[in-house]
Amino acid sequence: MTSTDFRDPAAKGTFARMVPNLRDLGTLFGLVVIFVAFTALNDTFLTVPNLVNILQQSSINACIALGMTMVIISGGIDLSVGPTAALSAVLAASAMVVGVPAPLAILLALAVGVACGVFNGVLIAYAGLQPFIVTLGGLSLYRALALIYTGGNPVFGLPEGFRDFLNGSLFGIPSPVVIVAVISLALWVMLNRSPLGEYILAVGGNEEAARISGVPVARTKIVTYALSGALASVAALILIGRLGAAEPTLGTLWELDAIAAAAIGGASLMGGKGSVVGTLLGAIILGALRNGLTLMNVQAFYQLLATGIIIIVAMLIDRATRGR
Amino acid sequence: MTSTDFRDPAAKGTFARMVPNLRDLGTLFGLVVIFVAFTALNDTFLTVPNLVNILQQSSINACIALGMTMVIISGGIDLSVGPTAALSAVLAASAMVVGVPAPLAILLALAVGVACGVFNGVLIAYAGLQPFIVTLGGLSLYRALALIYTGGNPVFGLPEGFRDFLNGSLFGIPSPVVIVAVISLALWVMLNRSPLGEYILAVGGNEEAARISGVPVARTKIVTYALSGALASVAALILIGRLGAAEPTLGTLWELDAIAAAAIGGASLMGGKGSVVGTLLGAIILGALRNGLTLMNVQAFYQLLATGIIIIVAMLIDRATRGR
Amino acid sequence: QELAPLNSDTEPDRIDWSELEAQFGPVPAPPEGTKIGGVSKTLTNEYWRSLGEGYQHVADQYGVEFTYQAAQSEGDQLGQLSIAETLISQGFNALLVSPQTDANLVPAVEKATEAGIPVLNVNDAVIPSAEHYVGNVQKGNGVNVAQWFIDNRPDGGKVAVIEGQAGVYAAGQRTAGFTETIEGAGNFEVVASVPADWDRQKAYDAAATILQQNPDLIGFYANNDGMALGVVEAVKAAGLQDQVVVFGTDGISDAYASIRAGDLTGTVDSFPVLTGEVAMEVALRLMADQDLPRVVATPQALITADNIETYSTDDMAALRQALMAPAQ
Amino acid sequence: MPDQPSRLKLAGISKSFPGVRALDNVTFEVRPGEVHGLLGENGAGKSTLLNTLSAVFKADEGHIEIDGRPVEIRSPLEARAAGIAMIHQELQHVPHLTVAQNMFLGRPLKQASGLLVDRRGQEQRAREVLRDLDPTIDPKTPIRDLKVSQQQVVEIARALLENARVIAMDEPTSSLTPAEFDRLAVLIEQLAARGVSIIYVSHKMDEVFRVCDRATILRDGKFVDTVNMADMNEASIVARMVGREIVHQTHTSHERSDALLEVSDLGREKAVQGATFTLRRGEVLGISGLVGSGRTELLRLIAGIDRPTSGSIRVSGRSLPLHDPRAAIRAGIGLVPEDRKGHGIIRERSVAANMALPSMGRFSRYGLVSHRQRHRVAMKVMEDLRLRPLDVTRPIGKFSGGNQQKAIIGRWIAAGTEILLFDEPTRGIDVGAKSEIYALIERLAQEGKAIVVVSSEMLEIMRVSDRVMVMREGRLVATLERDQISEAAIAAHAIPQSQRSVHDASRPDRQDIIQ
Ligand SMILES: Nc1ncnc2c1ncn2[C@@H]1O[C@H](COP(=O)(O)OP(=O)(O)OP(=O)(O)O)[C@@H](O)[C@H]1O
Ligand SMILES: Nc1ncnc2c1ncn2[C@@H]1O[C@H](COP(=O)(O)OP(=O)(O)OP(=O)(O)O)[C@@H](O)[C@H]1O
Ligand SMILES: O[C@@H]1[C@@H](O)[C@@H](O)CO[C@H]1O
Ligand SMILES: [Mg+2]
Ligand SMILES: [Mg+2]
Repeated sequence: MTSTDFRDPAAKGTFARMVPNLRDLGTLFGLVVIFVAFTALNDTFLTVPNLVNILQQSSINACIALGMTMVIISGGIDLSVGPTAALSAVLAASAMVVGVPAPLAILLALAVGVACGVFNGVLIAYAGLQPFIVTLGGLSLYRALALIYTGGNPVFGLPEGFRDFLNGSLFGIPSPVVIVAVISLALWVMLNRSPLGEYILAVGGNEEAARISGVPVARTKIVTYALSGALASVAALILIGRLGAAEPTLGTLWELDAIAAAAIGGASLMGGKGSVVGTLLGAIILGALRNGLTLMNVQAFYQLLATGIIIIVAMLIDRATRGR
Repeated sequence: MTSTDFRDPAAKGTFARMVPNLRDLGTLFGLVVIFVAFTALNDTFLTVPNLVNILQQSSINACIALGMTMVIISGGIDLSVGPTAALSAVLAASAMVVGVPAPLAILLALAVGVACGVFNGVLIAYAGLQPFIVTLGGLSLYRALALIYTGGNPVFGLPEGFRDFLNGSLFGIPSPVVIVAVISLALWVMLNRSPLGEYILAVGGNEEAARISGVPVARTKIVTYALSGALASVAALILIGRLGAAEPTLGTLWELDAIAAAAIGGASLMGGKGSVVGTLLGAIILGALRNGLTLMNVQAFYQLLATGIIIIVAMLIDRATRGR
Repeated sequence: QELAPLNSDTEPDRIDWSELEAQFGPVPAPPEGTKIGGVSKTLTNEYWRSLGEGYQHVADQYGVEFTYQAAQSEGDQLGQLSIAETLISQGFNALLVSPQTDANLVPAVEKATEAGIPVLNVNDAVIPSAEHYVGNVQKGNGVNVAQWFIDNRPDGGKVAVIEGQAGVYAAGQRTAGFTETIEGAGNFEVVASVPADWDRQKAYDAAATILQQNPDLIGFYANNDGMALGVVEAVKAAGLQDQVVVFGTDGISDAYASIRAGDLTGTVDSFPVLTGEVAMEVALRLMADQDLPRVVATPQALITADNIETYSTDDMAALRQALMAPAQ
Repeated sequence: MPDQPSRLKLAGISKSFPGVRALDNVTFEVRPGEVHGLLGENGAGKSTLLNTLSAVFKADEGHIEIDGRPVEIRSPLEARAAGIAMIHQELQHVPHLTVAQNMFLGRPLKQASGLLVDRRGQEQRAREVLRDLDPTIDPKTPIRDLKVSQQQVVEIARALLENARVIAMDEPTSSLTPAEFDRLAVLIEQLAARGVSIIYVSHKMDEVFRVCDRATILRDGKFVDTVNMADMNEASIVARMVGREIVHQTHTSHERSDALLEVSDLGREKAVQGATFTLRRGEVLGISGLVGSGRTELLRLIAGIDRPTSGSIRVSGRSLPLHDPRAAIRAGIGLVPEDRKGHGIIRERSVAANMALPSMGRFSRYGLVSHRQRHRVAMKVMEDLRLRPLDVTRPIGKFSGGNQQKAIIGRWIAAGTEILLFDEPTRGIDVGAKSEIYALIERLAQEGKAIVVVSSEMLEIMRVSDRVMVMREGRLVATLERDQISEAAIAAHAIPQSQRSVHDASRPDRQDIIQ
């Protein structure tokens, strides 16, 4: 039996860890299928500029979805990401417009995002309210604050320097993509290598066991919401950099797209499961889908139809690929 | 100890069952607080016609939320209720417009709702896909079908008889309220007195244990989605009766309102928990909220603000009332 | 060139659609193989489909290849941006966009401008940096309806507004136009002004509640027709159809039908098909390097049972005639 | 000896749950280097006492002293910091995380940077600790991929990681085989020799006599006695636990009649291969074997939970659809699963609801559930099994572990099931209840039911079985008739050739311990 297995278990482990996990391979396969299909159907799809385009278009959703993934893994959900983004966007933009230097305004945006997240997190972790309800409340609350603060008007006139930074590129890769890549890397390390990551996985996997083992359950939850809030702010900054304006209505429906990306990437809404790579692939699948359908000039209603069908089919393929 | 307790346990059980459970009392208290507040602030709020109005306006959400509650208790979620409603609405309405008798059209609507639900349910129960993703796919799919079928146009010209029936009233209580009351009663009996109800609670509580105990897990799940679909159709019928038109876009965001009502009423998105009475109270809380804010003519942005705050505060009160 | 932020309702550099031909001559024929793209808000509202029809009429007339894409719902801001960007990468000669918000399409517009592709902002959110805008005066929608009340209800009374989605430009302007004008008259009171998110069901509920509180209300103004048709049902359900008038905005076919049936009192038609035609013609003119004013104002008119037959026509030439008449 | 200072003292602890006084002014002392048993029937309050020690629950009254000094322990983490490690009765792990991650949960080993988890170091440490318990467990496998017994080994290993001064073990061996217990016993001796105090909770009297120096006995939440094990025998301990006499019976053979269950060539990949046997009415068939030999898997195949890759099953001559739990139940087959928490109970639901689940039809009238009927039946079963507290409406999750187990067995009794498959039926069940369950099995057999008992407790197998089948590496390798059954005979078949010498060497004669 096992006793005859003389391979060095440690070496085997390292190798195993280099291979992306099976679940992510399933998602990757789904993505490949979509790419192959669109490439066959349209000439423009598989060109470098279009691929860059897809990445760029997916970057905002990816950013939100990464934060959402952490929340989902810990067993929660964050419906308030869009309004959180809107609130930090308008506050940071107003600050820049009245002359606050961009780096400071960026910090302000992050602080606002974190504050929204902590507010959600405290109500969930300490008051024991359900995540769905708390962040649904947040969804209204933060949106209202953004609208009231701006009177409903967009904030225009962002400094050029700020916009240039976010619209620039590094070795031909658009800044937003680079930013999201760096964040992904950091989150990957956090989730897979840091104590916090283990705590998040543990809280979502078995809260009771985590508590008994001395995991700071409440603090862990709050951190995931804070992270989600902070990443919503980053997404907001990327967006207002691109748009040149901060609108109090920005971020509508972001939560659904983000949850979809995370779920396609294998996150389970029951908690305990989810991966950074999977979520990124999920976001790209959704981005590629929209891009491909538009390239093929599919009419809006049929785009909706195709989106529905492809999401389900992709999930079926994924399921079949990795077996039961 | 207990061995000296000679009371007839069955009798004791009956008594315990008459008292609404603690969780529902918490929700009720939240409702009372909201009622007291609005009554203090506005004269019209606590008048019989307005209360009837609130019930009437809550009836559609209540209907959807009741189906959602069953799905949630069984450990799932149904994001596709709005589009399911839209699809059955436009199909039934078109049928009536071309002369199909109303009762047949109603059956058609229900059949469509059940079909959508079964489609979701089969993918979840047999293909093993995540409920969130499947019904997110359904959300796009059914909406697309409704839009394509109608070309995006509302269907007008519903027979008067049909509308009169749904807009009528019984002893001064509007038909939709009566319909929802009857459905609630049936569902209460189903959940608390029937084998199916036991199965739903068991599947949501511990799926593996349920399977080993001989619960038909897959069938139970499918039934909850079918129920949710059917109730979406009922809501759709109520709505088109009221509006006199079936729009392919009807039901947008119904899923959020319904989940909110269920969650306010104590359903846990982790499954295994939820109650008919709680969900009804949750729907009325949301309805009363919207009604009260409109009566007070609160400006748009501040309505949003108040909604967010009140949802959270109601949950805090509820939590405090029933203790930890 | 540094353009001042656009306000489509007040921009002085403007021209009425009816004067285009007189001032700039007939529409110049585009070169062979011209491709034009359109990005709409959503196709789930007849208004935007009609606009597309208008685009298509003119495109067909001049042998232009036309592609019309839309986001999946009103409010899908990023989706619309992706669509616009993807379209631009396909090499169109001009782009007609109706943005979800004032800012959500800015990067696409910038990209197009960089590539030398003319971009027209067609209705209703206004991109401040837009070089060209075709559309009606949103505020005018509300003003028109207020004027009706002032003219037809000299005794004044209580009125209510059902608003569109909070924060949307068209909703804000229409409401402001109505409220400012009617309150200026002195004897009217706007007792309620609440949002119903362009949703018929919410409009019904809001109207029902408002009537609870104000059984003596004399009229509603709704920011679009879908909501107005919901309000009509609420008024009927309350049995107040003889006392309460209801106005909508847009002029979709269902609104016309309802006016004919005597349910809806009126709607401010902004003639989406015609608007689409005009916008496409403006695009062709711009491609021929005509130096047009920044804003081309398209028509709108209050439709009631009195004048409905004049405007109710599929014959665009006749409609143009009808609309030109008062303009001159 | 009496003057020896105590390492740990729980003084005057009381704790109530709604409707239950779980602990009533209990005082409990443990000396350094002592192995101290904590004994009592199911529901006596053992777990509750340990849970107040590790701050999972907050005691209503009382305080804790360590080395004579009062300490305040407010969280599980503080308990660990105070040198108290705990092995919980119910497995407490995060399924998707690896063995090593689970062992270090809450107190990860960090790299020099102090920021990241030292995975390698954790795995290294985990492997070191596991070496003495079960070297086949790879610290890098997700814990859900382990068998229940191995999961429990990990739970034990985790408590050994920290250099705790007190280790509280709440039924650490409930799903372990004797061989695994032996290894644990050796470890416990070593720890005690190093001055570590061990609190040992178990219902297995042989284990208690083997490892404990002293024991404290609880009954109905109250302190009964603290005794030196040397002065005691099983009967005197049990008398203090239950406050009444336990009648010890020996095996009685049953009238065997016609074949009820026929299994032929049943298999599932490697786990179970070519299982063929016949079970008669009135017969109790024991299945013995080492951990991982495929016994659980075999029962699951028969019960229709997993899909077989070969074979067929007949009940009363009629062929049974495979992989269909409901068909199996209709045919009269019921499974009492090994993993009570994961596969047995539905926590939030009442005992009555849990019991009625497989037989909803019997409790329904006009399509509706008759609560009255259900309560009456549940109450009868509860009384039958001495389930406590005697409240059918109480959520099953609020019962003590042993009582939950009884309720799960009760589920099939209530359903009138003909063929009962027991997988480790007395896991976590107290001595009194154990003999009740044996008597129950006997009675069921006499009533003409057919029974399969999988157990890792050799004595149990020998006590209840009319016939014993031995499994090894997925195969049924031997069938021993009543007169052939002996521990040596079973072991001879159960242990693979490759492991035989190792095993025998570490194996004391268990019969001696009992007498
Ligand atoms: N979380 C809880 N909520 C309510 N009652 C509880 C809870 N935990 C335990 N009890 C009750 O407290 C009493 C003592 O239970 P405990 O688990 O301490 O018993 P035990 O001695 O460990 O039994 P076993 O040998 O079966 O594990 C029982 O009556 C039980 O029902
Ligand atoms: N969760 C699992 N993951 C992987 N393999 C498993 C799992 N459960 C069982 N197996 C495989 O099936 C075989 C039989 O396991 P099974 O649990 O049936 O054994 P058992 O004799 O009942 O042991 P135990 O006492 O642990 O229950 C094991 O050797 C193992 O290879
Ligand atoms: O939805 C409305 C339409 O009805 C039209 O009026 C234009 O503005 C949109 O936002
Ligand atoms: Mg215990
Ligand atoms: Mg086993």
